[in-house]
Formats: sequence, C-alpha cells, structure tokens
Amino acid sequence: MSVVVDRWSGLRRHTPARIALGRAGVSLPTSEALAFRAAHAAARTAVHAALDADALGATLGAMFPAVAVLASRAEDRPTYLRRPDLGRRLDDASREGLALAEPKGADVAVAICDGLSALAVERNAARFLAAFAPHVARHGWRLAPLGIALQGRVALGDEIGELLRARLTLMLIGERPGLSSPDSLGVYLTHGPRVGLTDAARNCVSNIRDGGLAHGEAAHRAAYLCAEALRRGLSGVALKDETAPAPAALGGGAAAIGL
Amino acid sequence: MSVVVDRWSGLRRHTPARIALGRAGVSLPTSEALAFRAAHAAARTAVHAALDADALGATLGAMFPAVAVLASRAEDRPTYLRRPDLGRRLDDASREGLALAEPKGADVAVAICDGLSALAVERNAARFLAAFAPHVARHGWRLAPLGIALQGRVALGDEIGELLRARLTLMLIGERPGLSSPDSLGVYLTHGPRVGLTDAARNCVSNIRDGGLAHGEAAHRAAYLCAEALRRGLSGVALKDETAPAPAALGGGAAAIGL
Amino acid sequence: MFSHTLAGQRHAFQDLATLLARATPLRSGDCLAGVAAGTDAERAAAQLALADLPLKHFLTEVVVPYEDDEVTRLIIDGHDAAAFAPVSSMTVGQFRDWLLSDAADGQALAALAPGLAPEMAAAVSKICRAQDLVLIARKAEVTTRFRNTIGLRGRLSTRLQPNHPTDDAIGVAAAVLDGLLYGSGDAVIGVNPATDNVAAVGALLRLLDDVIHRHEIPTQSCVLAHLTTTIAAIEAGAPVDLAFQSIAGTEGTNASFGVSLATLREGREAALSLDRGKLGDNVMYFETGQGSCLSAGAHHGVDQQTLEARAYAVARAFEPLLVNTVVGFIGPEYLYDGKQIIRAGLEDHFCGKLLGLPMGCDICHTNHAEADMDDMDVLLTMLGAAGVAFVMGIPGSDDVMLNYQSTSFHDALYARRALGLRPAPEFEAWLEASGVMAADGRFTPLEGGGRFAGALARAGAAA
Amino acid sequence: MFSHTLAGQRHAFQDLATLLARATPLRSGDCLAGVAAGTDAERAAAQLALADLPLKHFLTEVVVPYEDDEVTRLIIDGHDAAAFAPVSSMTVGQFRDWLLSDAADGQALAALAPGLAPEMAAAVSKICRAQDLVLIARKAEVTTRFRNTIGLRGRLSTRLQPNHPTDDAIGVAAAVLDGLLYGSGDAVIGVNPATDNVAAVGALLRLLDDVIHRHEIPTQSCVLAHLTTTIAAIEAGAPVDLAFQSIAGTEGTNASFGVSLATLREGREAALSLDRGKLGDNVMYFETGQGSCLSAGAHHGVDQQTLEARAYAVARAFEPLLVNTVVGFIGPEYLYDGKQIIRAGLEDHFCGKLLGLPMGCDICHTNHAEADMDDMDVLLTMLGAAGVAFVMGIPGSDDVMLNYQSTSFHDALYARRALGLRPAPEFEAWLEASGVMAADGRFTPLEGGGRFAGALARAGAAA
Ligand code: B12
Ligand code: B12
Repeated sequence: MSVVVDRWSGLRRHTPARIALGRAGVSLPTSEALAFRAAHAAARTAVHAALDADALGATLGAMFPAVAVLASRAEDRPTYLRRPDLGRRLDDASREGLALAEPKGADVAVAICDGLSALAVERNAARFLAAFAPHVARHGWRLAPLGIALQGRVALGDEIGELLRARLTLMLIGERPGLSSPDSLGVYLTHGPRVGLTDAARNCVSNIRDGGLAHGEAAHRAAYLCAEALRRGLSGVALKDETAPAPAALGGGAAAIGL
Repeated sequence: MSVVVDRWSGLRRHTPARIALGRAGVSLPTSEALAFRAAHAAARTAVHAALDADALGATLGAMFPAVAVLASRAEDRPTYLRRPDLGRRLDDASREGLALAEPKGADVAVAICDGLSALAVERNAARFLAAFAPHVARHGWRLAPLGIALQGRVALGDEIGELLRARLTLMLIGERPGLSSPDSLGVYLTHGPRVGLTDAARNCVSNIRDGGLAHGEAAHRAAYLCAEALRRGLSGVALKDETAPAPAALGGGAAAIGL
Repeated sequence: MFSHTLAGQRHAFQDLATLLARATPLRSGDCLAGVAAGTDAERAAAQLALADLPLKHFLTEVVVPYEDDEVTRLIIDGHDAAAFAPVSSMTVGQFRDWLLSDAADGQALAALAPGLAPEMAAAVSKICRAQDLVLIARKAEVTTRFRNTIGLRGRLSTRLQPNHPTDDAIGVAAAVLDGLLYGSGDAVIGVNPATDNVAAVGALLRLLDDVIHRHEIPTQSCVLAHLTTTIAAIEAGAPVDLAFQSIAGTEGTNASFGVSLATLREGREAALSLDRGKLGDNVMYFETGQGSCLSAGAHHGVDQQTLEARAYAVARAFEPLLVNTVVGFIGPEYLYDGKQIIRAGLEDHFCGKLLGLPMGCDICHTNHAEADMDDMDVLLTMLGAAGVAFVMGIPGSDDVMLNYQSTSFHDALYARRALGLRPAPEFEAWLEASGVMAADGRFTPLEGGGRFAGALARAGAAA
Repeated sequence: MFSHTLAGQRHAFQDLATLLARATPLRSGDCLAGVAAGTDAERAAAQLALADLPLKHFLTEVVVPYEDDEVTRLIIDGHDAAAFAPVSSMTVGQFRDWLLSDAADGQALAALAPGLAPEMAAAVSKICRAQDLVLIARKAEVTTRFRNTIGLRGRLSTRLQPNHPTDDAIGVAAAVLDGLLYGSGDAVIGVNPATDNVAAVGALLRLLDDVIHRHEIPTQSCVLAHLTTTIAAIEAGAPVDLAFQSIAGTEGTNASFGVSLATLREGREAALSLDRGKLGDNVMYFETGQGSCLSAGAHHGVDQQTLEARAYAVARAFEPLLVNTVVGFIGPEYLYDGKQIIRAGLEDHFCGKLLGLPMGCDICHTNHAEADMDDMDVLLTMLGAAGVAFVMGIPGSDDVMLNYQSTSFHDALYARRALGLRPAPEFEAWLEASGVMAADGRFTPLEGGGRFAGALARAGAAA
C-alpha cells in the first residue's frame, strides 16, 4: 500500500546484493527490514557453530598421508572472539602431536580452520580440495599431513607449516559470516611458513562458496599461486594472481542492463 | 584562557548542586568535565562497597533486645543489581533465624539494609538511631530485635516485620549513590508490615546525610510518622508529614540572593 | 495463538502479550519478568508474526483484562473509531510502512492519534529501527500551552530542575538563577521536593511563583510532590501552575503510587480551578518510565515498553502540558546499559508522540547502570533530531537530591547548536529582551546577565 | 613519568604512551593489548594528568621511536611550527577549552591543522565527551575536489559500494544502477574487487569509467585493490580516478599491508600522471580503522585510537580526496560492541577533521560483534550532526563480498531527511537534471528513473 516497489527488481537475479528493495517514504519497507533482522540473527548463530573435526578428517583422510586434529590456544568461542593472539598459536598438545607427524618437508601443508564460520568449512573445504587434487597430481606436489584446527586464525598456518617443515601452507578458513553468506571459505597461501610472518607474506583467494567463487575456479587460482610461489620462492604482495579472470568479470556489464 | 567564568560562583555555598560551572563556548570547561568523570568513577565504586553487618550490629546492639544479621535471596552484588525480586525476600536461613527471634509483637521493628550504598548505612544509620532513641523512649515504644540485612531492598522490611509480628517496620536503607552524595540514607516506614505490600502503603524520609537532611530532623519526622501511623493504624499515601518545615525551606530564597 | 516459521523452526506465541514481549528489543526488565525472547531468532520470528497482525486485533484482544484494570477500560471505552478508520485495515507492518510514507504527514498523524490504542503504538515501535523512530516522530508535531507554547517544530524546551537535598530556599533560588542565565526553564521550572510536607511544598511554590512573576518569565512552575499533597497545597492556597504525578500503565501500579484515574481527575480539576494559564489550560505534568509496573508487581506478564505506552493512554486523558519519560531513572534491573536506555528513550518518545502527547525525556542514568554521559549525548542528539519537546536542565547534570545524572543546562545548549533548535518562542523573546541571551541562534549566554545583573553583582560581592 | 592523585590514591603512568592508553575510553582492543586502564578511577586519573600536559610535550616525547618508524619521522619532520604557534602554550585541557570556544572557528581550525601532531588530536579527543567530539568537528570544514566538491558544510556525500562476490560485471552494474537511483555515489563509486587480479581490476575500472562518462556523472570511481595492483593497472592503461590503499599508524603495520610511504608516493604519482580530475587533483582514497596495528603485531604498546590518529598523519601527506575510517569492520576483539564502535567512530572523525582531512566513516559492524543496526543509526545520526564528509551506500546494508553490515542507500536518505543534509552540489544538480531526484530537500527518488528510464524499462521487461 504505502510501499513504492522498485521497477528494476528484474535485476536481482544478477547479484546476491540486496538491490531493488523498494521503499516506504525513503526507508526500507517492513518486509525487507524484518528479513534483515532474521538474517542477522542467523548470521550471529553461524558464528557460534562448532566444527566436527573428526568427521571432516574421516572424509578427507584419503587425500593426505595423515590427518591431525589440532586446537589453538583459544579454548572456547568467547575466548576465540576476543583473543586473536591465542587463535594464532597451537596449544601444547597440538604442537607435540605435529612435531611427531610424518612426512616432514613436503611441498604443501594444507590446513583447515573453523575460523569464523564452521559452516563454510563444512560446505566448501572438501569441494575445494576435490578440485585442488588434480592440480596437486599434475604438479607432483608432495602433501604434508592435513591439519584440522579448531578456534584458529589464518596465522595459525604459520606454526603448522613450520612444525611440518613444509615449503608452503595453504590455509582453508571460514571467513566471517555475512548476512547473506554465512558459509564463505577463504584460502590463504604462505610460502616459507614460520611463526611471526605478517599478512604481507600471504596471498588470498576469497569468497569460495555457492554463489561466490566456484570451487574449481578457486582451486585453479590457488594452484597457480602455489606453483608460482614454489617456483619464485616467495608469496605475498610481490606475487600477483595473473590467471585469466572469469569471463563474467570482464565487462559489458553496463551495456547488458542498458545502464 | 578560553573559559568564561560565571560571576555568580559566590552562590555555590548555598547548594551542593553544580552551579556556576562556567563554560568553554557553551560547553563544560575541561576542569569541570573531568571532575565529573572522577566523581562518576567514585560513585560507581560506592555501589559495590560491602557492608560490615557484624561490626554495625556490635555498635548498635545496646539499643535493641537482640540483633539478627540477615541476608536477602540475592547472593552477590551483580545478582542484587539485576534481581530486585530476590532483594525483597529473605533467604531461608534468615527466615528461620528471625522466626526464633524474640520478642515478637513489638511496636517498631527497625531494619537496616545496605541497599545501594553500604557507605550511607555506615555513615548515617547509627547517627539516625541515636537521634531516634529519645523519641522511642518518650513514646514508650517497644522495639523488636534489630535486623541488619545484606543485599536488601525496601520491601524486605515487610518480611522482617511480618516474621517479628511488629506493628510497624522502620527500614533504614542506603539510597542509590549520587555523584556528589554517595552516602545518602533513606528511611521507609510501613505499618502492618507483611509480604506483598506496595509502596503506596509506606512513607519515606529521604536524603539523610551530612549536607542533606540532618539526623535529628530526620529522626523527628520519622518519629512523627511512626506516632501517627500507630495512632491511626495506617501508613502510606493517606499519612502526610505535617511537621513544621525547617525554617530554611520556608522562603525568602529569591530575595536573599537578589533574584 | 500466533506463530511464525523461520529457517524451518516454528516459533509460537500463546497470546498477544507474549507476542509483544517476544518482539521487543532486548532489555533487562523483560528478562527479569521472564517474558523476553530467548534468542535473536525467536525475537525476529515474533517481529515477523507481529508485523502480520491486523491493527484491529488490538481492539479485541487486550493485554490486561478489561474487568480488572481501569486503564484497559479507559483505552477500550475511549477509542475513537472514526480517527482510527484510515489505518483500520492495515497490519502492524503495513502501518509502519504508512507511517514512513509521505502520506503520513503532521496533519495525518495528529488526526490519527485519538484512534490509536497504546498497544498499537507499542507494537509498531517494536518493528522499527532507531532511525524509523526518529523519522516518524519528527513528523508528529504536538503543541501544548500554559504560559508559553511547547512542542513547535524546530524548538526544544527545557525543564529547569533546581533540586536541593533539604529544599533550602536560597539553594533552590541559586540553582534557578544559574539555569535562567543559561537559558533554561521554558518547559517548566520544576522542583522535586525532598520531603512530602505540605507546608514545605507551599513555600517552594511561592518561591517559584514570585520569581516567574517578578521577572515576567513566560513559563510555569511545578513542585513534584505526590498529587494528593499538591491538592492539599491548592486547598491551602498555594499558587500551583501544574499538577504533577508519576503514572504508569496499569491500575495496580498506579495504586502502588497511591493514585487512580479519579485522583488524577481530582488533581486536574483542582489545578484548573486556579485558572493561572495565560495561553492555554494544559495543567498537568506527568512522569513515566519503563519498569515501574514490574517493580510494583502489577505488570500482568506484559513487557515494560507496552506498559509504558499504556501510561501514555492515561496521560492523554488529562491533556497534559508535559509528559516526561524518565528513561534511565530507576536502574539496571529494567534498562541495563546505555544501549537499552537509548532504545527505550526513542521508543517512549515515538509512542508518546504518536498518541498525541507533548513528549519530553529525562535523558538519564544512575550510577548502578552501565551507562555514562556519552550515552546521554547520544540519546540527546537522537531525540533532538526526533523533535523531542523538552529535556531536563540540571546544574552540571548532577541531581544532588534524586541521585542520578541527567542533561545539564550546557547539554541543552549543545543540542541547540548541533541541531539548530531554539527555545519556545515566548521564552526566546524573553531571553533576548532580558539581555540573557541574544536570539541570534548561537545560544551564547551574555556575560552581563541582563536583568539579573543585580543578582550577579551581589553574588560577586559575596564571593 | 606522569601521575595524578585522586581520592588519596596516586596513579602513576610511566611514559606518554602509557598515559594516553590509560586515558582512553574503554575498548576491547586496548584490553587485548594490555594497555587499558584497570579501573574507571585509573582512567579518570589519567585523563586529569593528560589534561595538564603541555601540547609541546608531544613534540619531544614520541610514542613510537623516531629511529624505528617512518611514520614518526613523517610526523616530527613535517611538523609546522608556525601553524602550531597559536596553541603552543596550551595544555591538552586548555586546548579542549579553546576548541570549544567561539575563537576556534572554521578558519582558525583550518589554519591550525598542519601544526597538530596526530597524538595531540588523539590526546584531546580522549578527554572529550561525545558531544564535544560532535560540536568541535562540525566547526572544521575540510573540502577536497576531483570531479566534484566533497566536505562542504551541510552536505553529506556517499560512497556507492556495489560489491559482488565474483566481480561479475552485470552484478556490479546492477548495484551501481540501484545506488544511483537512490541518489548515492557522489563521494566515489568504489568497488572492492573480490580478487586481486590485475585484469579483473582493469575490467571493473573500465565499467565504472564508462558509466560515469556516458551519464556525465560528476563523481569519481575507484577499485579498491592493493595499491601495487592499481599501479600495475595504470601501467596497463586502465582508467584510474582514485588510487586506494589501506593504511595504518606505524611503519610495521603498513609493511604488513605490503606498503610504505614510498609505495604511497609512487601510487599517488601514478594516479596524478593520468590527470583525470576536473575540479581538483585530490587523487588518493585511504581507509583506516582502529585495531589494525595490534592485529599486525606492530602497535609498540600504544593504544589503538592514538595509532589511528597517526594513520591520519600518513593520509594528510598525500592530499587525499577521501579518508574513510572503517570503524566496526574488523571485529569485537578491537571494538567489542555498539558503544565502543560509536565512540571510536566519533573520535576518528574528530581527529581526522582536526588534522585537516576529508573524513568519512564506514559506519559498520560484523556479525561477530555485539552490535546491530540501531547502533549504526545512532552513529550515523551523530556523525551527520558532526559534519561527516561521507558515509557508505551499500544495497540493503549487506556487503555480500566483505561480509559485514554498513549504511545503505536508504540510511543515507534517512540522514538527509533527519538532519537536512544534501549531496555534493555538482551531484545534487546532476540528480535533478537527470530526473533521478528533485533538489527540493525531500530526497525522494522520482519514480520514472529519469535518464535511467531505459534501463528500468528493460529490467521491468526482463522481470
Ligand atoms: C527510584 C525512585 C522512584 C522510582 C521507584 C521505582 C523502583 N523500582 O525503584 C519511581 C520513579 C517509580 C518513583 C516513584 C515515586 N517517588 Co520516588 N524515588 C526514587 C529515588 C530516586 C531512589 C530510591 C532508592 O534509591 N531506594 C533505595 C533502593 C535500594 O531500594 P528499593 O527497594 O529499590 O527502592 C524502593 C523505594 O525507593 C520505593 N520508592 C520510590 N519512591 C518512593 C516514594 C515513596 C513515598 C515511597 C513510600 C516509596 C518509594 O520504590 C522502590 C521500589 O519499591 C528516591 C530519591 C532518593 N534519593 O532516594 C525517590 C523518592 C523516594 N521518591 C519520592 C516520591 C515523592 C515519589 C512519588 C510519590 C512521586 C509521585 N508524585 O508520584 C512516586 C510514587 C512512589 C510510590 N508510592 O511508589 C520522594 C519521596 C519524598 C518523601 N519523603 O516522601 C523521593 C525521596 C524523591 C523526591 N524527593 O521526590 N520513585
Ligand atoms: C577483516 C579483513 C581485513 C582486515 C584485517 C585485519 C584483521 N585483524 O582482521 C583489514 C581491514 C586490516 C584488511 C586489510 C586488507 N585487506 Co582484507 N579482508 C578482511 C575480510 C573482510 C575478512 C577476513 C576474514 O574473515 N578472515 C578470516 C579470519 C577467521 O581469520 P583472521 O586470521 O582473523 O584474518 C586474517 C586475514 O583475513 C588477514 N587478511 C585480511 N585481509 C587480507 C588480505 C590479504 C591479501 C591477505 C594475504 C591477508 C588478509 O587479516 C586477518 C588478520 O591477520 C576479507 C573478506 C572476506 N570475505 O574474507 C578481506 C580480504 C581478505 N582483504 C582483502 C584485501 C585486498 C585487503 C588489503 C590488501 C586492501 C589494501 N589495498 O590494502 C588490506 C591489506 C591486507 C594485508 N596484507 O594485511 C581482499 C583480498 C583479495 C585477494 N583475493 O587477495 C579481501 C578478500 C577483501 C576484498 N576482496 O577486498 N582486511
């Protein structure tokens, strides 16, 4: 009745963004305002979901020489949220376990962390790795044991890679849950992993999920970055993603909608 | 330098209110703004101070047939602050203790509660009672055992009075700490105390402290209200304080300052 | 029975009171009462279910039984169906959309007010964002008059609150002077008496009346004693401008305050009988605040914000000059921290305005709450943008008798400068004519003190 | 060594960094760093001690060693003593008084900016109430230009942020259209690219450039890739209006972001070389936010708000068009809840403005913080009153790529209506000329879509 409907709602299929919401006066219509609140409640819940590391290890074990379930020094979710410093370091038991794990000195240490979204890992880690496996085979990379870590931050991969003496760490981690995307996975690559590195030494492939970067595409880019990192002996700012962008990202956008 | 000083600061001696603060532009000068913050910190601390009930009982014991140290159902300060319902009821041990206390059926049950300011009780309860004692003697009121309760609200006096079968309860309680007055005592009188009464059934004498209502004056008013309550068999809205007001409250205020 | 299914989970709400309570933004008082939503998801589901509820439903299902409660009877019996007609076919959600639409201008809102039950206002407030509460409220202009005009658009009035712990006449006068020199006092010069003693109340009333008349200040006075005490003072010949009372949204709570609708009627008639208003006869001043019903054990399982809106239904029956929600006054058991106080202040102002009341707000907190003056600055700014009719002016924010912190004379000047808000027109003219403050929109006190220069000189000499 | 005795207790602070940290309003990041005050009393004592500190002291004691840190060297070597002169004899407390006084008008503040070290701005902000941060900041007018004018008094610009999780060109274009129809985009149309791929970045740049030029929109575009990627894109011939980079207040943190002052210089020169600005050559866009130094392990024991102010010293060396504090972006470990986010946003805006920067604010929160859109409404209203240069415009507040919530197109219109704020003048004229929105101060989108009617018709047909 009092809501002005935006006549360009047909464009919604081109983006998950909340466009063409309409308005009441200049404000969000009730329906959209309340949908937003419900989504916020869901996203807040997603932050607190727990990852079933054992189940994940069982699923993924075949691809790796071994699987180690690890934990950061942040013992629970509230601590994790307030103490990123603890989320960046392994607890003692995990350190001891990893020190014994074999083989050492592999090319790529894959690590998986709940990060801020266990759901992201549950939905996307296996699919990403399935797409990544052929690249591993093609390049002949030796894989270190898989580390699955709870309450971890990106930099936890430095300690994991260091203990495994891997040439690089590929960290799969749950990105913070968004309102429309509670399940987005990030992949961070660090060459020569060791405790104390900063983010300048890493590369990132982000937004991996249905509706985001496709798993195959993500694996392709990650593999490109791994290969270049191993070849040039570095990662981070000096290493750029020079894969060909997906065709959809290459323009014609305005013309396509008559803008 | 940039502060405009108010030329009427001479009036400050007439009131503890923060008048003639001056201004920077139209805002509080830094000195006053920061004094305010320090006072806020102090007042917040005052809320959490604990009452030494045993020491107080030892000091006041002589005036009463017995002293009972009591506790409400709110077990600690954070609970007390969030749960006024628990602060209005005695815990089981206190109930049992009071049920055994003698004598029953006295005229006046005095109860003392930390309320929101233990400091108020420490500074003012004994002084109020010292001034109240002559009135008790003059009227020949029989006193019930003194109850000193921790984590209590005003209505806790209803249960205390009921268990002691007193004709009225006189509750001395720490009022919430103000910025300039962390130690203000309130006295609440309830005729025919029993669990379930509302504030409409009480009378109040408030702001008892140095710089507030003088202890003698407060005792005088409380005694007036007690006497009338016992005589008329009621307390609350229908009972008014009809003592003569203090001369300073009787006018000439504007003329005195040339307003 | 209401329900909504969210992400596959069905949330059920057994009755209207439950639905309203679960839909309310989180606050400690509703948790204490055991009526709050248990999770954010349940709250969102309740809001969605509430949005679908027809406004008409509020006329058939009451939250406090009609038989037991004179406030419910006042609401139902006094409902103006003709005024309600324009929105009568809407749901709560559609009502929000309409309120935000340009069709809902000041005139439309004014016409609607008598048609709204307080529970409708409460319901729609629960599904509003803070910004909605501002945008809608600022469209509703409610003006009242006694010796000046309160509530005009672009105006912000202040209650000068010169409390003293012993009602000392000189102390009160000093604080009144301080406030006037800072341009405060157009809503009312209102003292809370420390005692409830009729003679002392009469003395305070004469003091304020004397100052107002001698300096020809276009404002009114009030001594905020219990209404029965004020009635006694009127009988004793005291010069009462406004009759004050704390009120709440249920009969039981009002009874715990020692009043009823009959008492309020009696008080209003007594004040009207003195015929002291020059411009109008809005003679009542009411104070309210979320939490009082639960505190009095008379909340009937209804959330505190809905009950607060019901208090406004009580207020509007008596055509008040001022209604003041004293929003952070009681303590953390009802509004835990700054966030809850801010939200509650915006809701109260919004509901009051929708119901046609001259809403002010005592933007305040106690020392046992998790709040500080930054939170008060926020609420002041938000309410200033929302068009609040008046706020408090307390010397240095520190009420030395009631023991809490509210907005100061300085704070009101901040709001004026930051938002371009001016005092009531009659008072603004008086400030300029008196040489206290130029009406140049800068709100800088003039250093000479104008017509109070004599008092200043005397104070200077005494110092 | 500094100290202050409060209520008989002496509080000592071993050095300037400690004093500043203890004087800061409570926030989680300073607790995490172990530098926060332990009690409210200690905080008050630190504020009192800080108020007594001469401003000159900040030129002799640095919080991060000069030898180790190029940001410190930039601050000290670049200090303008002549500009500093008017306040050089003041303490921090007197400086606050002066800032609030009528002597500190827009002109005086503009003249002072180059004379202020960022730590001075941080220090005075710590002893300011929220209302002070608003009142002072709104006096400071900072204007910058590229294709339009940002920062004029009474104006509020918006960054249109049409992010897409895969940089899909049609998806980005659809969000751009949505934003334009809601009157958004005068600060910049700025996309965060999902990948850091030079070719993809170039494609996005061409898309935006095309829309801006075809529709003659008086605004600028930006693709917020890493600055080295933007430099590479410029070399590859991409149409770069603004060069973007995240920056922070220490050399170490910037290094962790993969940049240095030299990189920033290089980026600015590359952007300037294209000479694409019509009205001015402010070609940089910077983003900052409290907490990044601690996150990078390069905070040197300094509190996060002081470090944030130092980031502004970095920014001002490169004459940016826009500086954006992304205030609740990282998460609860640095700003725990709405209250901390609101306070930080006001401080950042205040410090940036004092230092002469065109400050905008990404008023935002993540889903792991204790905050919601009510808090965002509050900060938006406060910053609107404080004269913020620009805020974000994100479809429905939900950034579907960066995963956080910020202000929407609708929110900006709320702020315009509630506070009477208009877009940049060139953009406002364009909105009217294009038939998108009448320049009547009501900010209601016109339903026809004006010059975008064709796109609307096509979208309607497709639906
Ligand atoms: C908080 C407060 C209120 C709150 C109480 C709600 C609550 N849950 O706390 C509200 C806003 C509802 C309130 C209402 C009124 N109050 Co009052 N209130 C106070 C205040 C500021 C603090 C009380 C306190 O710290 N209590 C101590 C805590 C630890 O105990 P508590 O159990 O939580 O508190 C209970 C009592 O304080 C009681 N209460 C509150 N006010 C009053 C007033 C009277 C007369 C009685 C008997 C009880 C009572 O309510 C509380 C809950 O049961 C005092 C001022 C002061 N400096 O103390 C004035 C004060 C006690 N109130 C006063 C008055 C006049 C009233 C009203 C009568 C005003 C009116 N005209 O309607 C009403 C109605 C009171 C009633 N019969 O219920 C006067 C009493 C004057 C006098 N000597 O008789 C005081 C001293 C302030 C003043 N000078 O104006 N009040
Ligand atoms: C939060 C965040 C930041 C914060 C990080 C601070 C912090 N303590 O969290 C800040 C604002 C500082 C930041 C800065 C930058 N970021 Co960033 N950031 C994010 C974001 C929104 C969430 C990350 C997350 O959830 N991590 C998971 C949690 C569980 O782990 P964490 O250990 O707490 O997170 C660490 C990493 O995320 C890392 N990080 C953050 N951004 C980046 C970017 C790169 C390239 C790397 C290697 C690491 C990194 O910082 C965190 C602390 O160490 C992502 C978007 C997304 N959807 O994920 C973009 C994102 C990762 N960032 C991105 C970029 C481009 C940057 C910048 C390079 C921008 C610039 N031009 O300067 C800078 C510098 C990054 C660096 N080298 O340090 C891009 C990466 C694109 C790509 N594929 O390479 C992303 C995907 C967003 C985007 N598309 O624009 N970022």
